[in-house]
Amino acid sequence: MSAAPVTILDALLVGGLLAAAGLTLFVPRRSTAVVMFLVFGVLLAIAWTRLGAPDVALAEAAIGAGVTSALLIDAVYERSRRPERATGHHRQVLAVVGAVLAAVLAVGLALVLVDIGPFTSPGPGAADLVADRLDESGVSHPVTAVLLNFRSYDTLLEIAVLLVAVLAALALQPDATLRGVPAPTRTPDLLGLLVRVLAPVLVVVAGWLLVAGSVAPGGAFQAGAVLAGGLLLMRLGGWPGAVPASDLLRPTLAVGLTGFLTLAYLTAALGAGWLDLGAAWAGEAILALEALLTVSIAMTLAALFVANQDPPTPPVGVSSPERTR
Amino acid sequence: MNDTLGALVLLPLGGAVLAALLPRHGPWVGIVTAAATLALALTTAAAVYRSGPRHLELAGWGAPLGIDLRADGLSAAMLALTAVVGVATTVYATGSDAASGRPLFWPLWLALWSGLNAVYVSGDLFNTYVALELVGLSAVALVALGGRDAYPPALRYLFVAVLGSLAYLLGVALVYAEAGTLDIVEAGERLDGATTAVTALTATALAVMALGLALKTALFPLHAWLPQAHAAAPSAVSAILSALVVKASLFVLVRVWFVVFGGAATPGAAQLLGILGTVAVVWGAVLALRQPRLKPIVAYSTVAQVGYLFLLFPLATPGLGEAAGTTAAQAAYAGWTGALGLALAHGLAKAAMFMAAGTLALAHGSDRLTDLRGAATRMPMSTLTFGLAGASLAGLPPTFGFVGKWQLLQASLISGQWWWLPVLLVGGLLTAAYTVRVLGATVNPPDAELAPLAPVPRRMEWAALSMAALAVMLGVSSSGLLGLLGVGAPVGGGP
Amino acid sequence: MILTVVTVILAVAGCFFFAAGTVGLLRFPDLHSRLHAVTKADNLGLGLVLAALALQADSPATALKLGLIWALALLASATSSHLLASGAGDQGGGR
Amino acid sequence: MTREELFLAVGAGLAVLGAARLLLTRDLLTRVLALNVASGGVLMILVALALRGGGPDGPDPVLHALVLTGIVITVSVTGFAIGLVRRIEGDLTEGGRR
Repeated sequence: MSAAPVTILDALLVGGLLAAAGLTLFVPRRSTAVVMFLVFGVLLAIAWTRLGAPDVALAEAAIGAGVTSALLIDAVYERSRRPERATGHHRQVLAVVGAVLAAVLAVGLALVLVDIGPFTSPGPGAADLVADRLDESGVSHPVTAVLLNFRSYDTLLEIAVLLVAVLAALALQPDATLRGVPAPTRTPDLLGLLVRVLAPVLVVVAGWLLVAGSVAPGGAFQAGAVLAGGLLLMRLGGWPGAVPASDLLRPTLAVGLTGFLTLAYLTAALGAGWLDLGAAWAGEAILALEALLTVSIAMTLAALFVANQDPPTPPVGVSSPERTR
Repeated sequence: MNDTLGALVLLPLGGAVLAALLPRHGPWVGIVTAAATLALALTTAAAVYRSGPRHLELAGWGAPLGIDLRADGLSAAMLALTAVVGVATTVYATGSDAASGRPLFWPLWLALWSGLNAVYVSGDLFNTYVALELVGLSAVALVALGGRDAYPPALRYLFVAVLGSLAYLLGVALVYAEAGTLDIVEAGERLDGATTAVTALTATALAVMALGLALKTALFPLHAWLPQAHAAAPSAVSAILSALVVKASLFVLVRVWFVVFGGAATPGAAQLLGILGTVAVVWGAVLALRQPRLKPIVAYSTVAQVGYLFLLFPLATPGLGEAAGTTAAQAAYAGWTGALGLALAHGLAKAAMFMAAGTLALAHGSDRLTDLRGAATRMPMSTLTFGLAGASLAGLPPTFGFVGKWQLLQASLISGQWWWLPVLLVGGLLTAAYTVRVLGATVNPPDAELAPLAPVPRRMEWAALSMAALAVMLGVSSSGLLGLLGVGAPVGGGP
Repeated sequence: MILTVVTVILAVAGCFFFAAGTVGLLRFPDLHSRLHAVTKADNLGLGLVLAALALQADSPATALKLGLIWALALLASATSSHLLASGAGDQGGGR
Repeated sequence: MTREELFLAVGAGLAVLGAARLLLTRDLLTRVLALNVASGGVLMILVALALRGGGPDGPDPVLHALVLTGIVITVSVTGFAIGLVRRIEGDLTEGGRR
């Protein structure tokens, strides 16, 4: 790997990232902060492509910048109140000390990191092994092979984390379903048109990302995030059933983890060992599993968004005018 | 046989999915899953005790390409503790909605159990990160089941848990950069073999990991989040959090410290952890003495008791790499079994205490000490439970807590680190003090009018008492458990 | 050679429209005229930049994808500015 | 300075910046944002390390897979955290407590 020199684009990117992060964290207006965070997410996605990580860039654009920003924007525009900040000498001193300490830590950490030479591991590194045994994994894209075959157990637990997150968000609803969240009432015609055009496009894009994951950047997470966007658009555009409120909700949320666990139980029961995919059928198994995961991930991200919206009762008055201090 | 390691994680996870899909049958799914997981955990512990550490290569690849699961004596003991306390809290939680907090308790608790087991059997640094996140997120969600007043402490807990995990993840990246593997044992061997001196990278990795994990374990001065979160949660959840969840990050810290960074862990850093633990012992106990309500008392007691567990680092670190039979190795072995035995004892006793606190609060409608008058005669079982658990925490003979402290005492004397002796004594006295204060508040003053009690299902009191009884009885026959802790231990040159 | 020149001209023109749209966003007094400036100028700017890129594309498929991106962006910006404008109308004016 | 070194250093800066802001602010939404910035910084370190540790076939795919997992975990946490923030602040505006 030849060391790539820093270009002007890198320098601009880094400057933009730091500026966006600083504005995100320090502007007084919440809406500005959230928009700056959106910019930060987009710049991060560009940074990942500069660092040769197209999978990560796709995921960041769809999940990190897309879904997270949607959650944040929805949180800001209904209520723009900021609890009063305790000001005073004590707090200012704390801020200054904190800033100095943070600067020292950051510089120290950066120095240590920059000092790392090329990896000189004493044994075969995991990355070398991935390249050596990729053809046994059933897919030809190394990141997908790591995620769904070599280290599939990590991904299984990660899907469990997603399920726990959405259950936790549902637990904040009075009856642990989405029934309490009012569906959007008024649908402007133009939005309906957009949804009719865009929803099929998003489904196609998601499907393409899913299938492409076997050979190229993409996969269940990216596809799921795109599909989640489609589901939310449909909900806003006059199809509230796109995100089911109760009966179908939990089965859809859980279908990915259920499929993953079933695969694990089957492999163990048939004597191969937990999650041991035979080279002959690994490719098909991974694709089928990813399809289920895509459905669950999409519904999970969409349900997180809906669950965070306020229940109708108790009514919250007209949101107070934005306060900047 | 080794397949039980996978089942220990994936079985409760299946239970969690089932409980999420069948909200009305949560208690049954919970009980069946708990019984099966207990059987798996005890089988695994017996196998480890009889024939040494277990090892399983997941997906047939083997580390460092795939992920390996491992269980040594410490893992087995933690799995067993989790299962025993897990069954008791499961039974307890079926008793009352107020103690468990609504139906979503079941999927979240089973997912948490799965995550705890995943931490204990994981042989991989990054997999441990994912498992810790599963534990952290489900624990926070369980706290939030406590209702609106629990939301602010839950959110604070979430921030702390995730910040700690991020620091840990940064450390994992640094270790990977140095060793080229994520496998815990292999990384340890490579770091040990590759470096003659401790590099800045290794030191930084150890520092950020220790910081993150100490934050998640609520080591003084990073403890402020814990009492609020543990006190605000429903009682069954508090028991789970205090008895089990704080142990998970401590377990990871022990693994990282002794196995991955065996060569880099300096005595100075170990002493620092011991000193912070000492401050925690005193500070937590003093604050516990000042709380007007029962659950915060028990929660601050956790801060104090966690402090003891950190004595492991100064007492066992000097014995790393010493041959069996040397004084240093003996001291380290005593410190290892003592501190980790104390962790087990604390798990049992603290589960009992929180469950007893829950039944008392449920019956009296409040957990203010001033409202608990008369409990000693009207709810003798719960009061007895609290007293027995307090005795074990204080380290009175013949409890299991006493055995742990005795081992720590031995380790301090053999290794010449006499300065830990007063900590052990003062901490015990302070623990006894706040236990007696609670018991004193339950005595019935003559001719006082007492409000009627709300009914409490008997099985809740039995579940609590069984944990307290276990914490006492294990002290009488502790050699097997201490021997289990020594199986495959990194210090002492083997059992 | 000619291709390169055309590409550069298109790209520079695209950037000009983006810049004009941004200035409009910052300088115009109310929501409606701001929206007008941004959507008009940016849709055109994006179209020009994408056209420049399409000229440099390796294959017709890539050029087609770029065209698709433009179509989607037009649709999205038309809808979102419509929503913004009607939302602002409900509340009686800009922000 | 190479590109990896630049991004390693910036990743460290973002991680510390986010962590420090998380600890020092009281505004709950800012804390959520800070958590995401810190997470972005740590993940940037991982991606830059992947470039540095890569072989002839490109950057290290193992680290990329880890980063993908990290992104998904971060969005899970963020989703739940925003839910909690909104409930807490809803209580504050509604009941006027505190």
